[in-house]
Amino acid sequence: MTASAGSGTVAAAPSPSVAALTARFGPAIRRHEVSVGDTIVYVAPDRAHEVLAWLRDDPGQRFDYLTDVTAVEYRDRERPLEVVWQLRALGRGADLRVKVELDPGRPLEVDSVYDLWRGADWLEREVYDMFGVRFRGHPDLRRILMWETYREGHPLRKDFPLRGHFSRAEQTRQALAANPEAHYSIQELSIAAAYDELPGDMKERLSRGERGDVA
Amino acid sequence: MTEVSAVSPNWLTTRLDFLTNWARANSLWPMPFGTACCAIEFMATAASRFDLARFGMERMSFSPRQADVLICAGRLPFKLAPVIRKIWDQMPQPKWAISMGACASSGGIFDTYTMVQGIDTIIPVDVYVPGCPPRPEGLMYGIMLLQKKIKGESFRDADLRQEHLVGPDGLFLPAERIDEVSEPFGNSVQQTRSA
Amino acid sequence: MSTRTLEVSLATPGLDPSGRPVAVPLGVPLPEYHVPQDDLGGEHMLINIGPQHPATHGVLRLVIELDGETVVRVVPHIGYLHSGFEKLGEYRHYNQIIPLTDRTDYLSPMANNVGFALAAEKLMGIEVTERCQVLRVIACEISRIISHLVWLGTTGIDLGAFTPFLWCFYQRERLYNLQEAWTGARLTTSMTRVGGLMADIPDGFETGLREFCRTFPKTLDEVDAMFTRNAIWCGRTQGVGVISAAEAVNYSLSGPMLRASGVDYDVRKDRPYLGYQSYDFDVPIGEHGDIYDRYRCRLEEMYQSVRILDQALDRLARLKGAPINVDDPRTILPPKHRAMSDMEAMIFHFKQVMEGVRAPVGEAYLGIENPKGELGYYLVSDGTAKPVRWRIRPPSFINLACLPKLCEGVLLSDVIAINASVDIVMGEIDR
Amino acid sequence: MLQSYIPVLLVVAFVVANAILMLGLSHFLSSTRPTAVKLAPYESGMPVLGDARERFSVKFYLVAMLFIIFDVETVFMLPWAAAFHQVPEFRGPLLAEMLVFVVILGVGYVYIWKRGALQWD
Repeated sequence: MTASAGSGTVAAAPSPSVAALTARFGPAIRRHEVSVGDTIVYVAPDRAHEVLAWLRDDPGQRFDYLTDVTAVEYRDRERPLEVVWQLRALGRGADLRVKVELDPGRPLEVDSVYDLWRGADWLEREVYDMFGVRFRGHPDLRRILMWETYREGHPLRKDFPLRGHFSRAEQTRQALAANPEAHYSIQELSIAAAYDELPGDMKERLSRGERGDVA
Repeated sequence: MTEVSAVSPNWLTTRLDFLTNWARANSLWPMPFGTACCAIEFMATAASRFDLARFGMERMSFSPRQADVLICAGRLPFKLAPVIRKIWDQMPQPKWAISMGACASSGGIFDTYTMVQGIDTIIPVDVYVPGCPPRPEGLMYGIMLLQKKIKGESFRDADLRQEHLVGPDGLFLPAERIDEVSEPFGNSVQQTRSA
Repeated sequence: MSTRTLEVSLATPGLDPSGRPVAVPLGVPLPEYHVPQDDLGGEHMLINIGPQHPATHGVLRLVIELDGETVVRVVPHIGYLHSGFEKLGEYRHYNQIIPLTDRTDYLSPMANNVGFALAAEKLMGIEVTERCQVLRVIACEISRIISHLVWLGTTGIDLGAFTPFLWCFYQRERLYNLQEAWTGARLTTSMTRVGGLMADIPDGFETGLREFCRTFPKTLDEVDAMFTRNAIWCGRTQGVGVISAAEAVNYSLSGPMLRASGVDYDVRKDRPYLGYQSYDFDVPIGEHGDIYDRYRCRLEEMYQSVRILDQALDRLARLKGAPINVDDPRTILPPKHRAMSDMEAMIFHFKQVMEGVRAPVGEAYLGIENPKGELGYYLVSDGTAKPVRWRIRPPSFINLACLPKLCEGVLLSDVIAINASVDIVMGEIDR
Repeated sequence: MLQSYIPVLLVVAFVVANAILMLGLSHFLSSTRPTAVKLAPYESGMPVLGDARERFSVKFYLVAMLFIIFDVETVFMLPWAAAFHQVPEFRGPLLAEMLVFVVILGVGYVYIWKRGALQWD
């Protein structure tokens, strides 16, 4: 029972940036579409960083505001997982959504845009925490919403059940037993430490390098 | 020195019970463990219109050392479970716990991978206040229930003021009890089909 | 004194050969000017302004590296209220997600409901009636005043002024009465539906709101008189936690945080929704980007919200009795008398309750001007009644990300003031 | 002669009884249950790293000492000011005496000012 008035891709004109992009990058721009008035550009994963840097610095585009970084995984398996950058040009008041399709075969990796926009720091850490997409070049990629030694995997993936893999008792035990370094990053451990004040058991766990698999 | 509770009930101990219970009930210093929406409703309860000062509770103690009652106002994710467990252990006896709101009492609408399905699987709870969020009057009714409970306590029952720590298996309740309590119930059972 | 290097990436547990954890970089490079002198300097101290703390406005945890009294670095830890909203959204119909939205930013619930309804209507291409638009504008502005009042009260307490907390919360109770009369709940309103509203406003609502708009500015003037030229307030807030306009844009800040640094960007003006372009109000813009300007912006926004409410109430009087829901039974539940009388409306009523509203294949992003900043909803649909992806663009999450930058080299007490000025709400940050 | 001391003794007796009663009752009635977690330091619910006795910069100690010196100076002024009114005939010498006291401490103040002890960072 589809809502009568709506029809998915309204045939609105794509934004002028699409023409400029295809002129500038040609094959790197896979395809573009317009959904409900928003222009979406699909870009090749390995050249995504280059396209985004151009979109930000080119005087004609000036997409200086990164609204959002997120990822989308579809219910049917053959559609790949997509990483989405929502850009906005404050001066021109134009929006653009750049998407990258990560092929499921290779490990999910894409270049980080932390050097272009500082705001992407936590957004990318959340996408890593929720989807498992690693961002090359991100200075401090670790889990942000779950605790660092969370072993159940990446919650927003479609194969991750709503209530989690383990039983509630196991989840409670893991939460209560999370040893102290699960709450501190390596950075803070090195500060507190002068390394001798750390409690004994944590020190030998750290020296065995067994910090709990961060995967 | 024998514990007072070992003494058989006579006129002296009942008067003593009455005195200490009256003092404890009317000067409960809350430890507002406010996490989510219920914390805002808890602030509204403490503010000028639904005044908590009438119960002698306006002195919020944010450190567990002077707290009497831990009010868990809001949902409790697993990442916060060790925090509430440590704060509860660090509160001196006599101490009580109020679980304010549906999310604290039973996980509420969040039957998800990250939510503790009721804080009674982590700490012992004295009074559950239903509601999402409970109206300030609802919370005050819970507090009055707790006061009635405190007034009924006595020195004689020795196991009242015992510390129930996390067991050797790392759980506060036995594992099957936690699973049984955290089972989805009612409408939540059908609502987990993704498409 | 371990030195900080920038090359080591953290993917593997960073241990150098002697078994000591190698200090790895953080988002914020260590400020050069702070060279610890070895003669008088003591060790750096690590303290936790942890999840359970009165000054963190919820369960935020700040790990602070202190050198005596000055802060070397602040590391915020969040996730202590992560409730899996976005995962839960993928198992719910569109109208069932609306109760979830008002539990994310529980300080301005009605604004969240309106934002999600607009995003879903953009996805489905639905245009709501004019009276519904005016009512939604009223809902957004009431939420803005409520959220700013809570912020003003708690920031006052953080900096030591308790009375404004009681003034603000008293005014907020008056707004809560109106909100409860309209939606039935003080906090968890869930008032909008895809294509309209849950209920029209009750009878005494307009007079109550007019009365509020008439008397509320007097309380604001008292708070203004108490804070704006107060030596302690100015001393604690001016020049503290400064962020320049270019950095604010680069950190993707939004809302009063962005406008306090002088960037003239307000979603109501630049991407008007709900007919905001036809309302006459102006947007306060700061210059220095410090805590004082954020306070002035939010205070001025409350005056402007009252202006908008007055104009909206005038329009409401003109639209007496107009319908609030779009009259398409496939999208929104038909009114009770029609559902009971004719067969088709009953079938639609049944199908909607059982299967929910089916959205066309596609995706839509729409941002609204929430009190905290630009709250965006990104909905991806594959034609079924449950979204494939429901992404919330959280303004407080992104505003908080620049806290380490704001707190370099300030005193410990300023960290509390800066954290209060960012106006965070943990339900939206941790989702 | 003893009569005039009765009120003082009564007060002392009341104070001692009160203290014993309160401390005794609370000790006798309280249910102390010390556990390892309860005795651990409280750090907003987080596991504690390192201990609180860090090496601090010496300037904190310096400021504390200076404060004590000038605080004691004002403490000495209080009995002087009280006695000042009761013996009007000695006003002259009393003022001169306090002047000497203040000048001596003034010299000390100027010395630490020039030495830069008041410079914070």
